[in-house]
Amino acid sequence: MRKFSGFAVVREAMRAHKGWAEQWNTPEPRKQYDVIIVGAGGHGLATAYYLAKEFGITNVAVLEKGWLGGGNTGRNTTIIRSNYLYDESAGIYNHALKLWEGLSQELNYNVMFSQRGVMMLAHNVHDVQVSKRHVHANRLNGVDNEWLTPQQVKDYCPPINIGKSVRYPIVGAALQRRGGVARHDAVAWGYARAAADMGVHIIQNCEVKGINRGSDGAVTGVETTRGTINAKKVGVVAAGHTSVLMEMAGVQMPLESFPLQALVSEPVKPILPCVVMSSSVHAYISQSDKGELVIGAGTDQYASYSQTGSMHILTDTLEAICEVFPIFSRMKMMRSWGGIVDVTPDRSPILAKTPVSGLFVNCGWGTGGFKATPGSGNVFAHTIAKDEPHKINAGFTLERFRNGRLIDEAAAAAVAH
Amino acid sequence: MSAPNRIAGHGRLSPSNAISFTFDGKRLDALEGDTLASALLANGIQLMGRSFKYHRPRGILAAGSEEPNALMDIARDNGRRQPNVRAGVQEVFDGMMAESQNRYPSLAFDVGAVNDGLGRFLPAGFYYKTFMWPRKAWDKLYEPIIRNAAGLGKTPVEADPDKYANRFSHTDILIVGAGAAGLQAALTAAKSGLQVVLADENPELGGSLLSDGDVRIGGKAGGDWARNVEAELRGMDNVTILTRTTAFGYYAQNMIALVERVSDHLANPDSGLVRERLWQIRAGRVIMATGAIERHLVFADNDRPGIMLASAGREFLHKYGVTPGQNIGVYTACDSAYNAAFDLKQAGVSIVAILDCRPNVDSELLSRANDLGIKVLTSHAVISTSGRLRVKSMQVRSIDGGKSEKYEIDCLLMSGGWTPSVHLFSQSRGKLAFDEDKGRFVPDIYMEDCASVGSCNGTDDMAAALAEAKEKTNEAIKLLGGKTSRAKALSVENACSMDGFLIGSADGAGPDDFVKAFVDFQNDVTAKDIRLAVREGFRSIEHVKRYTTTGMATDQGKMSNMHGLAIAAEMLGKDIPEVGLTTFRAPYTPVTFGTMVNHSRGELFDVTRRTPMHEGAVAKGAVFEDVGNWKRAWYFPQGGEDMHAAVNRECATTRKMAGMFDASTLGKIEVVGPDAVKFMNMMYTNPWDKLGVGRLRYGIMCREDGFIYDDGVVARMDKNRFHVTTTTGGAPRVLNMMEDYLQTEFPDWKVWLTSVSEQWAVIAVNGPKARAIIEPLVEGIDMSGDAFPHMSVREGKICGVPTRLMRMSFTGETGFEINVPANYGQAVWDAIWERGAPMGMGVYGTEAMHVMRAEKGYIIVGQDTDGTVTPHDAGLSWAIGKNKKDFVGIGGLRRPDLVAKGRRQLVGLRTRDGNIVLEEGAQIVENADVPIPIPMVGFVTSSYWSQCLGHSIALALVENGFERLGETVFIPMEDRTIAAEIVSPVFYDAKGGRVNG
Amino acid sequence: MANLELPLQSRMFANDGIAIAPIGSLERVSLRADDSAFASIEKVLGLTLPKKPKTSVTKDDRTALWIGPDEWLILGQDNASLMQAFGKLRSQKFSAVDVSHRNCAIQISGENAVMVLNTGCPQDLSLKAFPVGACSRTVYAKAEIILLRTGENEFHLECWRSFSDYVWKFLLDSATSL
Amino acid sequence: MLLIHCPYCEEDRPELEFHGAGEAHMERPKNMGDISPEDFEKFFFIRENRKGLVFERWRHLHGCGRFFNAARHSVSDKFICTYKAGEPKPELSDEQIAAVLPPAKGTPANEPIVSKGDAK
Repeated sequence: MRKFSGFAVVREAMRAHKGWAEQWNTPEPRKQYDVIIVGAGGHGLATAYYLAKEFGITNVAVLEKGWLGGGNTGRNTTIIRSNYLYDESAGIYNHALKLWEGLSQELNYNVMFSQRGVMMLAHNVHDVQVSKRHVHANRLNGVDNEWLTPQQVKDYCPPINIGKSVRYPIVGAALQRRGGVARHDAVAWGYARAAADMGVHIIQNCEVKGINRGSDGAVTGVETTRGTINAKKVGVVAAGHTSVLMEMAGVQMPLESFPLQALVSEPVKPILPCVVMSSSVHAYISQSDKGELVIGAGTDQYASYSQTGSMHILTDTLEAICEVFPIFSRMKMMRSWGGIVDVTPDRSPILAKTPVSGLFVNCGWGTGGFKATPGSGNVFAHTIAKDEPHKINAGFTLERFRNGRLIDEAAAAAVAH
Repeated sequence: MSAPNRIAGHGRLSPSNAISFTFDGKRLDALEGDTLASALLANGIQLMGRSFKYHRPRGILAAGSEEPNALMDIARDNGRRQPNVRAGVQEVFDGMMAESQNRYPSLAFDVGAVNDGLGRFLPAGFYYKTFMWPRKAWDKLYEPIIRNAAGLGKTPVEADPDKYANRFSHTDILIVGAGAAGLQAALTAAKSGLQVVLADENPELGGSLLSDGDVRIGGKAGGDWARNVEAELRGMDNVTILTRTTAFGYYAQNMIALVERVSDHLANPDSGLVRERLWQIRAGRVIMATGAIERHLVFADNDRPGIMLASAGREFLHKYGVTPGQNIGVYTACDSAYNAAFDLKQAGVSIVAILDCRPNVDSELLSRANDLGIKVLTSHAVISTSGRLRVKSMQVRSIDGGKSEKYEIDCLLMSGGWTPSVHLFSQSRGKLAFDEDKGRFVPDIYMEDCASVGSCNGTDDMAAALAEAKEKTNEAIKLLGGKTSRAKALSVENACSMDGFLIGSADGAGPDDFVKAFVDFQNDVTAKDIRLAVREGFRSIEHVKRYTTTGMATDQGKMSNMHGLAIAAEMLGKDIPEVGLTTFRAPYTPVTFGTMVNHSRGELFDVTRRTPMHEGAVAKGAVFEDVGNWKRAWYFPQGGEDMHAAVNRECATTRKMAGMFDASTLGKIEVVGPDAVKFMNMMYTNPWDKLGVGRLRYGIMCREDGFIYDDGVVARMDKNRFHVTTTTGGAPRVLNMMEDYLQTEFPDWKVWLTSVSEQWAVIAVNGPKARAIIEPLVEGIDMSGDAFPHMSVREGKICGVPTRLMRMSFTGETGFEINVPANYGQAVWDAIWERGAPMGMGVYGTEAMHVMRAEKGYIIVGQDTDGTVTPHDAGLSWAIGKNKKDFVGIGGLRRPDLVAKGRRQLVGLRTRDGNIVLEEGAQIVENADVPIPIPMVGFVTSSYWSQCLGHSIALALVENGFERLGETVFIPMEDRTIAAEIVSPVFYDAKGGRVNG
Repeated sequence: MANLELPLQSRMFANDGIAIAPIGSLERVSLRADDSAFASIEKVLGLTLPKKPKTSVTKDDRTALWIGPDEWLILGQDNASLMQAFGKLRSQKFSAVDVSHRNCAIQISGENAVMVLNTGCPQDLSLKAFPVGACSRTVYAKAEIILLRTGENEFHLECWRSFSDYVWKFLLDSATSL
Repeated sequence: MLLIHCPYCEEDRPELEFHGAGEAHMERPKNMGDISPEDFEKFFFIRENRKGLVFERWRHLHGCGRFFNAARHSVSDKFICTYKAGEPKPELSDEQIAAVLPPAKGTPANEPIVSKGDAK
């Protein structure tokens, strides 16, 4: 792989950039791989990358129904943080955050990880109790998260309205300084390029139509729109479509898929220096490198695979944004879109072995999977390679819905991911 | 006239209506009805903006909302400042302030333009390959530079002072677009008797008819016809006409979102006038007559100010009497550009030449050009242009090669043909088909109840468009049961031909390795950027878009999509439909947040619920807290007290004498019917059969998973009637869950639920003197302790009004909760106060209530429980009916992890130093002297200073807490570690005798 | 006897084509009933319960609004006569709960009434879809309301008392932004 | 904003009046008192989450207050029908299903498709 660098760009400039190679291969699928990953989103590509890099398993195919990074990876609002409450969650998200911090260099691809800080607003006594519970738990888990007074909130994020006249005045915030945003597409492309460089096959426009199992019940491979492809290990990393794929192997999932909408404003000069989230008034917002305000809305109330939703979901979100930032009222929504998020009953992911031997699943990230991408791929690769979970994802089992050992971030926190 | 490019006798504006505005601080003249674009052009100004990445000087490209270049900041005053306004859309009003954007220090001299010189080092996606070393420099150096260079306008610095509005509306037929086809559709629909809405984004109806000097409809000049139709439509009751109104979103089941710009064009809008109105129209049938957008041509340096679409040139002339230049070249692949040249020539403007890249051109056009003395060169291309802040010349060469020739120009009109505006159709989830012959996508499969007519449907010929509009409208009328029209379609003469197109790079542009031939103007995406993306393996058009950012600018690809697609397809050696089209998403053009939010801001952002006694609390100086939508009196400071002092006093007064408290926000549900007991047994963990009429019981409700969902005191008013209370926040979800079970699991049970949360105002009077205070006010109830013991309810009167009087306590003192019909709440409250105050009674707020209940170890659901706590965990096993065979939660509670050891259980905590009040949310560890991560065994759920006990108290959820009474645990804070002992959660009056006083 | 204090007391608004005013004290009963109880209920009430969705029946000073298939809101004069009437019933197959003070009512009238309501209510309020006498529980922005059309240009709006301030202000904001 | 036909109000009403309530026909086990963790999981957590034809519950919360069921296609989001709570899953005709299918793959190419076979 040709190394990306400023020098390379300058050198290429002299010959009209004709010398750049394809960033990833576009091979015909082989008949047999050691591991098949279904889904070329960030998590799937990261899994393939770490399988190759950390476990030397390079005979890997990543199968993608559409174009790589085209699902939730390319549709999310790119918030990265790790200040989760439970040890299990803090463990995996902080593992991810540490990987984010060196990811551009590791992949030799600038994923523009911008540690602008993620501020989660509190608007009432209950919010304060919940936030502080997080702050304290995070501190003891080695995760940075600090409590800010309203004035400190204002100092950190000048455009915010901390006035008392609003309906729900801001009474403080939890700030994770190491949190931030990244360029979502670049994450998928960077992992794809680095994985392909180690021999991983990335096969786009290849839809999985069936999961094959042998007489012993174990996985033998998959049926695709491009024929049968065999492998003893198959990892399903298909976000919103997980239920559909797992059904092919006869595994029913505790998942529901909902539309999740987001929008961006027209680009403006830098105004918002950090990420701001509020679970009480239901809004999260950041400003991209291009200058657009990137705003996440909530899920629609019905299950859907349509990648669109109702307009009032956006309206509700913008109401909250203008409540917190009255100066944004004249900003203009430029584009809105939807993704399909798979939600578990306890709002925590499943990263685990399944009842089917050789079949692994990584799903249920709900509205907040992007931030976990490197960590998720990393421990999922471990789970597939070793046929047992890494200690970081040991709690994110399927069995927890049977024995009741949930990791209920939603119930415990009432904080949006 | 001072404006050098205004041509007398042309356009629709009246020269007597002169107004003035400023542009970058300079005062300029305009005519009423001018757009900012036409006014600037009239003044000879071509330079209007800077591009996003290279900061290239840019002028107007299009005359309408698709404009990617001329985006301005428009202001009335500091708060009313709108960035990124398209110059061709903004109507000039007297006194308007326009400012150019994305330049420093000035539009003519912009230091950012250094990027242009470095352009070859900044190809598509260069930032993915660079800025990675040293690692720290990204945050501190590279990213700030990138961010400052990017972005267009600036956010206003003040809160928006303008008003916005919303209207939900229903109509039979909604017609989007009032060009020739839309007007024909509206005429047809209007006569059907059905309700019709006609919306157009422009101030005037007529669409392209207003920019066409030749076309005649029904024997009248196109513009006159449009005016007549408008007059006719406005006279009809069943027709609503919305001008300056853009349909921006097509949502499921024919819900169309539109924004009406009500007052941005007015110099002095009435203070009552809203700025914009959101329309959410549900239509029986939608007719889309959204027209087509002209494309530019992709050639080297095609972006200099003065280079614009041919249709824009024609529009400026016919609408505003403005010529975009004095010495105009025309470069086209489409017939319609000829008409622009002809009209300008006839208006006295010099047309240098028409360069047509096609070898064969309609002979009529050629002969007309010849008649007008316009030179036409077929099979020719513009291969470059010059001029820094305005185009000065163009190099022209035959497509077959040979020497190039230079022409001096001050304006170049271009046309690459027309792209049907299928945005709304595509948003409706309709499928497009590619029309190979004309290089465009047109509607194919419809998913909603709608139709496309006219040029948005690929029907370019105006006569055919009118016929189609009539036919499709008649179909709609028929489906909706209206009266179809049999009138003949109108005749059309002299319509301009839209034949001919070019998508992708223009021929003869030569190798473009080191030139910039722009595909997406605003984002500075050139043809070679798209080629680079394909070369680097980006094969899906979505990838190409995201890597190069083509189509991601504020026009969302209206100009650039087809060119980008064609160039990518060519590179890939694929047909265009195989490469695909990026998805069209709402909004069609950007919409202000204010419009989306409309009324719901300030105090209308959310409901503010106040209790019947709210004003009374205000009068007593209450500080309020937000609990859900409710405002609850938090504490009542007196004479400069802080919260701590006030709460201490409120607690002390209540415990020593008495206190009154507004408990009205509690949820209340009346459960009535012969199966009421059965139902209660199912919904609550407790058994209810033996609860006597007139008795109260504390009930716990779980979800099926066995975790506490809500709690509250339940009164049995009658054999078949329960008065159930819920938590304040839980009221709606409890009722919803009850209804769910009742309607779907037990539909045969004869029991009905009615919310009475707001029927009853609730005044709690607690304290040793509580009974003495209220007794004289009560009628018809024996208030003696024997007749009316703790945890019972009586009906009677208080202060002459009916009451459900409950003897219960959330403080541990003798207590009464007086329920009275809400509209009497304040009066009864006042009466009790009048009697109680002289006896030493005080009033207390939610904070004192919290303290006193914590002293008694009473939980608050949502604070001491969090959705992972079972009744067992909360020490409430006694509230689970041991002999019950079924209740909601019984199965969930049996799950292995819920009965395993190690669960967190609710206990009390006493800090070793009683003066330290723990922080709620603080984490508990067994040993703080270990390195991070420190294993946590629980956390503090509630913590207060207890004035009556003289030390702090806390409740906490701690692993195996019930077995650890007496053990010491630690609470590590940032600056110190606090030791505390695990104790019983009941701190005060452990025997519980005081409630019986 | 303690004084009655109605929410929205002494508020009033009128403008071109729109008047908004609180409606005074009423007796209100939320009625839920089994089919088997209809006859006896109708007898004591002296009116026939509307059985068709979105309709109401008014007789003398009592109005019954269809809310759901087994739910009605009965409005009457503020004299407790409704609850007294229900008190006479032997049937147990119903629930009549006094909600007189739970709700409060606002009258919206004038030629712009529909427009003012349609700022926050997403239902089709044209006379065709929502004729005089029609009623429905629905929403007005973030509040739940019950709407009863009492005339071509006149509506009776009911909401819970703590929502009334919000509804009132939203109505005014709408009435001043037509 | 969807338009939902309430089978009790007998007319189409705006989504803002409704509350989505998850998959339909998940009957509460009769043996809750001694249910196995497996059966509990199946009842409480496992969902079909079908891409295609779905049966789901709605409550006309701000209308008649009734829970009811709907048959909808989860890709096109189009309703086939709604029916009262307690009524069995309706038999759907091929025509009914065909009417709500999203169009087969066309352009834009990146939208999901489901054939009729998948839907059933």
